[in-house]
Amino acid sequence: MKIINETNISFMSKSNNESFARSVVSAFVLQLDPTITELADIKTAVSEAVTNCIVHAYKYEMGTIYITVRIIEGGKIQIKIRDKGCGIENIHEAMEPLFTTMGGERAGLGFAVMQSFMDKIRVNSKVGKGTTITMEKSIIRRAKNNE
Amino acid sequence: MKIINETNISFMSKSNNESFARSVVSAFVLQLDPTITELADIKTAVSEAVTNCIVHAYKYEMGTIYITVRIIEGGKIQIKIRDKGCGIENIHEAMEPLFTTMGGERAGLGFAVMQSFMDKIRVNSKVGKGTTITMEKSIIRRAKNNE
Amino acid sequence: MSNRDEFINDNLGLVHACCKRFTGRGIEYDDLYGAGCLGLVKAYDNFDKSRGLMFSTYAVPVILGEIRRLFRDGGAVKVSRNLKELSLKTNRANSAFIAEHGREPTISELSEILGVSPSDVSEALCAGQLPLSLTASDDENENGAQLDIPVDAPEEKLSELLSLKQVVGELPPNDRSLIVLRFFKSHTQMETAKELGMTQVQVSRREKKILLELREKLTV
Amino acid sequence: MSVKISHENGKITAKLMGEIDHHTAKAMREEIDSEAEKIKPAVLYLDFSEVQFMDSSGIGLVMGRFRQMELLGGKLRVINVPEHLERIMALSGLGALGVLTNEGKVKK
Ligand SMILES: Nc1ncnc2c1ncn2[C@@H]1O[C@H](COP(=O)(O)OP(=O)(O)OP(=O)(O)O)[C@@H](O)[C@H]1O
Ligand SMILES: Nc1ncnc2c1ncn2[C@@H]1O[C@H](COP(=O)(O)OP(=O)(O)OP(=O)(O)O)[C@@H](O)[C@H]1O
Ligand SMILES: [Mg+2]
Ligand SMILES: [Mg+2]
Repeated sequence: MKIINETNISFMSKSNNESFARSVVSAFVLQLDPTITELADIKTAVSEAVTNCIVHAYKYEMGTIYITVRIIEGGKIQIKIRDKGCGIENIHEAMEPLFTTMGGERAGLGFAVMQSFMDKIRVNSKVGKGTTITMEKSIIRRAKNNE
Repeated sequence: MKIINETNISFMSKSNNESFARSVVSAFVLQLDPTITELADIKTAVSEAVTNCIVHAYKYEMGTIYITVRIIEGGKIQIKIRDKGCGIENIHEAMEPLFTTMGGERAGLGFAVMQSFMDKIRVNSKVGKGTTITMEKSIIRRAKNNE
Repeated sequence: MSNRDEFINDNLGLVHACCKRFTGRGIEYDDLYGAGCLGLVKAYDNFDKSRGLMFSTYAVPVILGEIRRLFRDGGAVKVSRNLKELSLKTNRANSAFIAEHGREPTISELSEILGVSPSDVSEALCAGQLPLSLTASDDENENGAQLDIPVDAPEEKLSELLSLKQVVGELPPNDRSLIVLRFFKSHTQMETAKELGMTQVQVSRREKKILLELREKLTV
Repeated sequence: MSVKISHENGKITAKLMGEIDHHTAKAMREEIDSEAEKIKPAVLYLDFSEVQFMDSSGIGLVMGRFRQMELLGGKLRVINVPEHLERIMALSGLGALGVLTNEGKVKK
């Protein structure tokens, strides 16, 4: 797994940084020359993960969200989104579609969307320590356009 | 000086990350609703500082470039661009317009551009340790448009 | 309505005609129109019939002048506007390309078609995209609201809706099977495709659509 | 493609496209130089009308071509500098070299 390029970003858990997170990840992924659809999939997944940090992990406080984006040899993108918030007690349960601890406000579809929009997702979490979501997606390499 | 929002980014000193750095900073600055001209000024200054890290600080090696962007109360933007590269021996001389240690394709205008396009610039550098450029610019707050 | 109002009203067509020349240049139509109307009012107030000129001959340059001022008055064009316009153009170019080539263009192809850099295309897409995340929708179209004002959720309606059975039950049979297989039985897209007689790509597309629809239903 | 090159009557026009920074300038430079060396034009026009962004790398590019053309015994002309690049061009002092012209000025 050779890393071709990598960036690390951190920002405050303010909701107006959600769109910033999407922009940063897209700007980095651009080097693989994706289509709008591929880009939209990645942005949607990033949005879900970042929103979870803001509304769940740092529900009662302002915290820092960390993102690492890697371009892996062969056209794969790996995105890690990490918080130092409350953590998830039961990961399996949390990942069930429609499961939410915030009924009434949230749909409980965040993880389902991440799973469906990315090729792979891994969740690591420790109560009181925080959560790391690692997602991967391959960008289809097209006949290199004549640049 | 109250910080309203802040982000930290780091990335490898590859030249194709120059446009990434510009995008990241502009995505963050977008929350102040700048004009095209204001944003272009900021992007140009960022481009200069990042290019300097790549071509001078990490001339012979791959290194990491660090950027901090802050939104300060009142509509001021502060941008810090830092490297752990070779450092600058004589800062005064380096900042002279047309001074360059790399004749040929370089104009020696990077610092002049940063000075002219931003409100303020401060350079800290230590030979063998690295360089930090701190730049500031106020975004003019206009009567809130009726959006 | 006074004479003046009426006259101005009757001549709004002139303003539209003038505005058309300036679309797609970074300023939104409403603002062009606003400036144009200002020009029309100025023209009316300063029009001197005795000079034997047609009103429109006199008014058009005045209207155009007001509109041009928008562009001159400082690169005062907001980035956010420009990006929104570019995002519309990008989406149109994307559809046109698909229609012509039968596949989606890459960002670099779009950037060549539109004559802007790939990073501008991506920034525009971010600015124009309706965010799918719930909280994000609050601040996307505003310029960085600092406070996230919670939407006053109609609690009862939502909790009703939230009954899992009901929402999934409302799906058409095929979609229901797809969701059940994929998420309640944890089958892969491949396995699901086999069972439903679809291709994996079809499953993937359908699943995304359903998830987004479910989400919309659940968050009305 | 970041540069479109055409030639006619011993004159080359290189239309630069997109963003000029240290990263993109390299490919532009190589393409222009190889063409100029082949053709040895009397005039090399650098057309900036399609440039959305540039930093001092763009100025370096112009100055480098200026020297190159002196070696090849031709002239360099910078044309169609859009409004949004005027400030950085002015800063460069390129005006003093006499390479900036108003030929075919376009508004962006
Ligand atoms: N970063 C996190 N830190 C702590 N808990 C989390 C985190 N991410 C998810 N969770 C828990 O997992 C549950 C399911 O998350 P998921 O994103 O699927 O749904 P949701 O956020 O509740 O609703 P939706 O994403 O549809 O708005 C959440 O309700 C929350 O309890
Ligand atoms: N981050 C840095 N680390 C080490 N040296 C630097 C750094 N930034 C600038 N310098 C030194 O300062 C000099 C002047 O920098 P400046 O950006 O003004 O010009 P330049 O980079 O040489 O040319 P141009 O920016 O016009 O392409 C450089 O030639 C280099 O010697
Ligand atoms: Mg969620
Ligand atoms: Mg420099």
